Amino acid sequence: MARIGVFICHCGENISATVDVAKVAEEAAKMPGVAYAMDYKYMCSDPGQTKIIEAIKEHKLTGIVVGACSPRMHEATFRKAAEKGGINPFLCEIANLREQVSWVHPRTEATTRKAIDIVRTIVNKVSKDTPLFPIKVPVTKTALVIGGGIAGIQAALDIANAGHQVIMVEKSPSIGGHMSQLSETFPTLDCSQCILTPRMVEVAQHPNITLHTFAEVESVSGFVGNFDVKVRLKARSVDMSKCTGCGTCWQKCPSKKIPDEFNAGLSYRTAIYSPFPQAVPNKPVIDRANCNYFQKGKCGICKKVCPAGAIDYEMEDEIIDIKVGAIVTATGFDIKHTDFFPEYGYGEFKDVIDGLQFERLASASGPTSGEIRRPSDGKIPEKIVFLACSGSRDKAKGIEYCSKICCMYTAKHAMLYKHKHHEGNAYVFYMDIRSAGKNYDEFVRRAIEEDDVHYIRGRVSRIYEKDGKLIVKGVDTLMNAEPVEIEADMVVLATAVVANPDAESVAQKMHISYDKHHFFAEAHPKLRPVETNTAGIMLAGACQTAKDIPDTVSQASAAASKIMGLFSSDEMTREPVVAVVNRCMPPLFTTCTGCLLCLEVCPYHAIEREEIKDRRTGEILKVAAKVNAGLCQGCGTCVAFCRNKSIDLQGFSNQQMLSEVVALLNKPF
Amino acid sequence: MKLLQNKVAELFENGTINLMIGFKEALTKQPVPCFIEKASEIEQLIYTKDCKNNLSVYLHKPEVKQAGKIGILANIATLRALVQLTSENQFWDIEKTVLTVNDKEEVIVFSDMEEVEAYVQANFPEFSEEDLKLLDYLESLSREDRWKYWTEQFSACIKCYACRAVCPMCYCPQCTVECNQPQWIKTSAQTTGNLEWHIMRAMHLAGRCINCGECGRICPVGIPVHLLTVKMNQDLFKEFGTKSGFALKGDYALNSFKPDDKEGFIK
Amino acid sequence: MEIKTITSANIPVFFNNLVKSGKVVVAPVLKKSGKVFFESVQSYDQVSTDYIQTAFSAKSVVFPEVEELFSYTKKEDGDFEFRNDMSNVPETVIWGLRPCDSSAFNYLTDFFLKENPDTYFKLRKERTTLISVSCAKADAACFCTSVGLNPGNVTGSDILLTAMGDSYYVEISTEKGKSVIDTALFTDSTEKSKEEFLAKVETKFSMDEIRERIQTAYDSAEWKHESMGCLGCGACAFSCPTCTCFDIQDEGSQESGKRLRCWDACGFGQFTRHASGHNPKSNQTARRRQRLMHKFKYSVENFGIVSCVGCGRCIRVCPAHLNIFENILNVTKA
Amino acid sequence: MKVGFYPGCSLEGSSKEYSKSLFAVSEKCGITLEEIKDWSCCGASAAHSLNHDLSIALPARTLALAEKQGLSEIVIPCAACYGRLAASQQAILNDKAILEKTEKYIDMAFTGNVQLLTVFEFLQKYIFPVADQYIVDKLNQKTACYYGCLLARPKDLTKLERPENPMEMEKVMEKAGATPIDWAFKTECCGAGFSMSRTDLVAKLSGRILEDAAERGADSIIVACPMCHSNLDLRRPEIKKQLKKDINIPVLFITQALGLSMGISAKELGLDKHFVPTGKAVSCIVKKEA
Amino acid sequence: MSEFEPKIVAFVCNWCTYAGADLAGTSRTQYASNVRIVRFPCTGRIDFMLLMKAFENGADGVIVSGCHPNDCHYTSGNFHARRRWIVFRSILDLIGFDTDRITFSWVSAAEGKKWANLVDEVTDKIKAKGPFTDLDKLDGVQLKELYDEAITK
Repeated sequence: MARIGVFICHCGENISATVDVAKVAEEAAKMPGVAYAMDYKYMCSDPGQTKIIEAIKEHKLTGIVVGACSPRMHEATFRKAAEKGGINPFLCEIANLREQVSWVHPRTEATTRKAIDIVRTIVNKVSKDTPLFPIKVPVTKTALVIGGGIAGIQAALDIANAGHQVIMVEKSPSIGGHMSQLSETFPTLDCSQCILTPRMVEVAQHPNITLHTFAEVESVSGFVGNFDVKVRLKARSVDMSKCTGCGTCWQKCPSKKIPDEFNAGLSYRTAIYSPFPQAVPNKPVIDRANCNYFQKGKCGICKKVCPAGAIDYEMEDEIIDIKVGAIVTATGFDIKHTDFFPEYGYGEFKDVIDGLQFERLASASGPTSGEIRRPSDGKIPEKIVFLACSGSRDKAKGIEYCSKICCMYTAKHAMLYKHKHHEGNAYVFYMDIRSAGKNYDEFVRRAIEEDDVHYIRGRVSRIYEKDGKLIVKGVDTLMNAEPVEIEADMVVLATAVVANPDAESVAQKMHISYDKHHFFAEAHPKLRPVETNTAGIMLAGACQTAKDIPDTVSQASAAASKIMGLFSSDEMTREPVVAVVNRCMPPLFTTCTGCLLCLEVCPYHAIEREEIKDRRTGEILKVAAKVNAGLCQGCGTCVAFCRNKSIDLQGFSNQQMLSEVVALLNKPF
Repeated sequence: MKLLQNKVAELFENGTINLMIGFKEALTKQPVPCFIEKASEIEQLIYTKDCKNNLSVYLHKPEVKQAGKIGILANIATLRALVQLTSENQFWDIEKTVLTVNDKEEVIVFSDMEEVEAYVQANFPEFSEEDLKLLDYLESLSREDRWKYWTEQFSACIKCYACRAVCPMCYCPQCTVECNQPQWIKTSAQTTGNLEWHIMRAMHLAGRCINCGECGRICPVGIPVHLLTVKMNQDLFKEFGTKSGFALKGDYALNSFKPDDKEGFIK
Repeated sequence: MEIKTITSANIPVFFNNLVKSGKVVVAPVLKKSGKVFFESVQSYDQVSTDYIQTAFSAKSVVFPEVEELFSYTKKEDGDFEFRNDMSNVPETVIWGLRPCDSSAFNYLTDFFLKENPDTYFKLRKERTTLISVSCAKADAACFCTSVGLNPGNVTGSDILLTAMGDSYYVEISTEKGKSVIDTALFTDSTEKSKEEFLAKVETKFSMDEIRERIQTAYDSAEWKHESMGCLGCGACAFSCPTCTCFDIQDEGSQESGKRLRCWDACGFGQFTRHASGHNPKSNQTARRRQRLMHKFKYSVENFGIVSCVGCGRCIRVCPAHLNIFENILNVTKA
Repeated sequence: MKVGFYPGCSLEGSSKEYSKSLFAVSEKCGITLEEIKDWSCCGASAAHSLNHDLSIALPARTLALAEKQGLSEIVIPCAACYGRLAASQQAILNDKAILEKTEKYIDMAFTGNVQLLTVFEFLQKYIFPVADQYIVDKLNQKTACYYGCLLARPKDLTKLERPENPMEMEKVMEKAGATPIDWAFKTECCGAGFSMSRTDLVAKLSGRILEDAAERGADSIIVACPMCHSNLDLRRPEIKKQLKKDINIPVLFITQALGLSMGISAKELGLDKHFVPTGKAVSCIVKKEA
Repeated sequence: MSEFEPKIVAFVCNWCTYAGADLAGTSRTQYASNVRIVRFPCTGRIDFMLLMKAFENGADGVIVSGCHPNDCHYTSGNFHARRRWIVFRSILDLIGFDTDRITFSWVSAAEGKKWANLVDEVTDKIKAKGPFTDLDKLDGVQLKELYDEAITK
């Protein structure tokens, strides 16, 4: 029979003002299973807690009920006190007599009766409590970073510098992400290659980082501390160990007419290529879809000319299995391209380009090595019109959010154009300038005042071509909405930032949720922005939402610090309030019928299918559900769902909840 | 009948089955389940319109499973039960051959569950007229009368659990009724206990019952318990568009949700 | 044994007099669902006469589905007060029993009262008078002749009425029967043969053959095949006039509650489940075998009589339509 | 083949030649057009700016009449009428309450699911398949196809594939042996309703359209909406004054151009009813080689 | 006879409604004392049988309240609960149970006032309805005789 101690707190007089605490303690003493009951002015104070600890020893108590403030306040405090007293902390429960009784009801007999009822409920719950022990989950101290952009690089370096192993997986042949495509970066206009390339090299040379480029995550299973990840190393057709990166192959490669993704389609590349000069690893890869050898079985020149004999057509995709403790998702973003805008010519006008293409024009390693030239005829444009908010903040286009970075890089583009071509005219059609970062607004003011970029507040309704010129029809809402027509040589659309096309499949592989724009969902927008609802999976960079480089880097370091916290101890302890599927002796093994309908109920995919096998013959005797304590967050939806009650939630078990309800209703209110 | 018997005989010969669950005519001239293990007993096999028993319930029994390869003669409700049970990961350990006789008296032997699913979807049965009439009658009653009607019905229940035994969807090794830590449902055959038992049974069958009507038919005391689950299936289709026993990857109404499920009672 | 006759016209009068005498009269009533049930009745016109057998036996009068053994309430001083008033058990007359049912009452009496008498049953049985009516019709499920009974035997009944044309041949076999007879309606009569008025029940098997072969039937391989159809419900046990298994349950809370005796059935999966979880009768075959062996072997050894009276209820009510006498035949085959 | 026909006020009045040419072409290709009996005004832009219920009830009455007449499909050549009928139909089918309310207004029960065809859909479905046998001449001229506003907008009603740069009329013209030009003012505004109140505005807007077409060498402008035709054709003197340029490019309805290619006489197609003489366009026609 | 004081049990989720009730406490909002709260981690954890047990043990009214849709701390607990209550309510309605005695609501951690009003509202409603006696007279009484007339009227 349980020996429960009931401790009623006066809480100064917050409780005793309207509840007859002495009567509550007296009534509690009479309840079945209660061995000792007392009331005291400040239970949560030090003397109060020592009273509990002494009472446990003196009366050999097996359960504690503290009638005081809300469990959300001092449950932890009293559980620690109970633990000091020598009993399992989960045998100590709180009866909420302050927020839900004394503070909200007048001093009447009914209020005291309610207090007694609440205490009786919790006494009954404690009598059905079982000791619970924190769940210890081993942690593999290796982190997986998906995506090699600045977010992935920053996170990987932070974790690696903290002494943990990191595995980085990058889809394209080289790390660097979109940042490597930029010319200069706002607001300091320092060249992005100069600040990024050292970091990329540091990643490549860091002893703790294993870099897999031209590789994709195939599947993710397991749980925090114990993820099993399958990574597909796509066949590069180049043996990395032998290749010296000399470049003979991509100079001699005959098929030269493949649009270069790195230069956003403004130039062409060969079938065997390395994305950009500062690529890390600077080793080429064969684009099998466009390589004559693979498509038509002819050619093979690169193999002949390669001095190091590194070309190997027979290379196959390879799937490797890695065990990691935590994952940083830094899969970056994409932008809408000009064909998304029917009113600006369906992408058919050559001189209407998007922001990334302008970056490549302005970049020294770009197709025009830094000179701003028109893609159509290569002339230097006299007049360029920049359109901010192309697609962003536009419900009709289905993109109602602001892409955050376009105001700044549009100002930068205009500034770069003016620096390279002083007598050129730059116009910017904008709705509102959003330059909220450090030195951001000063940067835009400089573009307007020093480089006299003409900012026109209005939207452009249509662009059409007329004898070589682009007629931009807009309006100037600050000049009583006069229609404005500019004959421009080139138009740059600051198109909307959107999620990567394969973001949804990446999210589904990792069972993390994503919003309707396929940006990954953070656990809590304000309080847990770098974590996801799946324990152990962090977010960094624009895959969570549009973001500039400073925010990305700080979020990447934040994600890294979360993981360092996780890796700080060998084992991870978890609240033991988790669901458990019952197991019993053969031949039944469990009352679970193996219908596995509960697998879909669990928001954390914590319930798995288990095959109970005969140890000798290995034959499957029964299929049943099994809860993975690492993933289960203890919501209990599966417990109320299970038809024959085979699954129960520790801390809120069926027996406890039913005994609470029955105890509550025995006496008149 | 001959066609059916030849087909079963053939299945026995080529060893696809070594136990056939079908119907035979009992002394009292009713079709009753029969279990044929030897070719000699095949000529007992019959199949008529009033072979209503849902034979898929026998596939849960260990004695039947031990037979190894099992043939089962299934009416449309039994086929639906097989589809629903497969969607609930049951019968993974049974090698079964499903036979049915369609309304054109042709004997069909299904090679796999996908074929059964297609056949079920093609001939998906509606609710029986008589059930709908009784349900409309109940709905026309006032709340108090309905309560009086059902409490009287349940007062007659003697907790023989034939409705549970005969239902293919009730295959839990230990039913919640037999759980006494905590004692959810009172075991004594008194009205409140019976009421809770039948409410629990209806909730557990919501979205799973395949409407074979056996429970209502065999209740020794004649309580129309099948009406509870017929109403459930109607509501679930109206509310969430889900049909039980319709697809192998069936979407079971109670373990999925749509963020915009509509209801009018939550303030 | 006294023999009397009563005209058919006087039967309703006799019945209504019984009701007027303050006794609770339980008689078969035809329900709209087509089944006939024993129910307390106020006048003879409610009583149904042309039925073969009631769906459920009348044992619930003497051995109810749910019987309150005693109730307890916690007093102020923490002690418990127990109450058990059997005063409200009424004097009851069961009218319209079939001869097989009435002989079943003999078995019930032996079972409950032979070794340590069950006070509750004893009181209810003393306050019950059994008036049976011989069977004029039978159906394929009846097999009373195979277990040593016949559609007209008197065993167990206080009064047996047999319809003979326009009058009833009355055989009074107990004092209780005599006390209920009001002499005005009955006239003395001589012994007559009832043969031609009784139903013809074909003998399905003879108990003598069964009696020895059943000794070795326990391990017969036929059990598995015979009980393949059994789904483990309680319908046969609950409708059977001679099934006597029960389970004790307490309902209530720490403050007050009652102890109940409820019917149980050996067909249920959890019937023989031990507290440890071990279940000696782990499969349905073993449970079905237990039911048949109890009726045809163990009760013969313990009480000397076969505890199956051949009423056929278990055959009619079984969802899988298992046939008890077919099973016994197949299991005890040579 | 019988197809319902809803003329609307313009095709009875100012653009009579549009309906004449439509009938001529349909007859040629063996399609009979059955006018909806007792049809009423579609409400045009006046109704939906004054009273929402009225703007749905007016066209709904036409839908109800068509249904009663047993027509399953109706061709609605005028873009404004098509817009109003389609919008009313969409509102009715989406919301049962609106259907019931409208049924009360027009006191006629109807379901409202009649198939509405724009002139392009009609040509695509009925004329194109048989056009080759009937096209005997080549228009042999450069045509600038002008869509204006209501043929292309709102996007979800007109169901055009590329609402900003439609190609429906170009396909027809190619079939009729003309060479459509790529120009920038396909869907720019011609001034529409300002024709009476602010004719100067129409002159400016329509002027720019004509100027761009002329500069790109168009021999004729093809339209499919009465409003476009009246502003580009009727207002030509004001346009010439405004542009100070003598632009005499004729403005043909698509059904007229198609009719010409089928050898139907200019008179039958109502080409004599234009303000800008259409002789030039007719003279370019040459026999189609075998 | 003293005015009928209804016994109402509230099944609430810990993250939203329980916190809302605490907020009502911290802002000293006074409300009726007829409601006793039973705390659950999530509305998804509330078993329909607990509602039946509450009424069987003498509750006159039940409140079930948790997080608003999309607010659930466990992302989807309340969605599953909502579907369960739609199904459970329609069974109770078919059987003729007075479903008005069960009040479902969403109360977030910030809606202390809403919790107080909900309690007062439900208390008045149940007080107007009177004690829940539907289950009282059912046990022990042999209602068998009446059951058949109703079956096939």
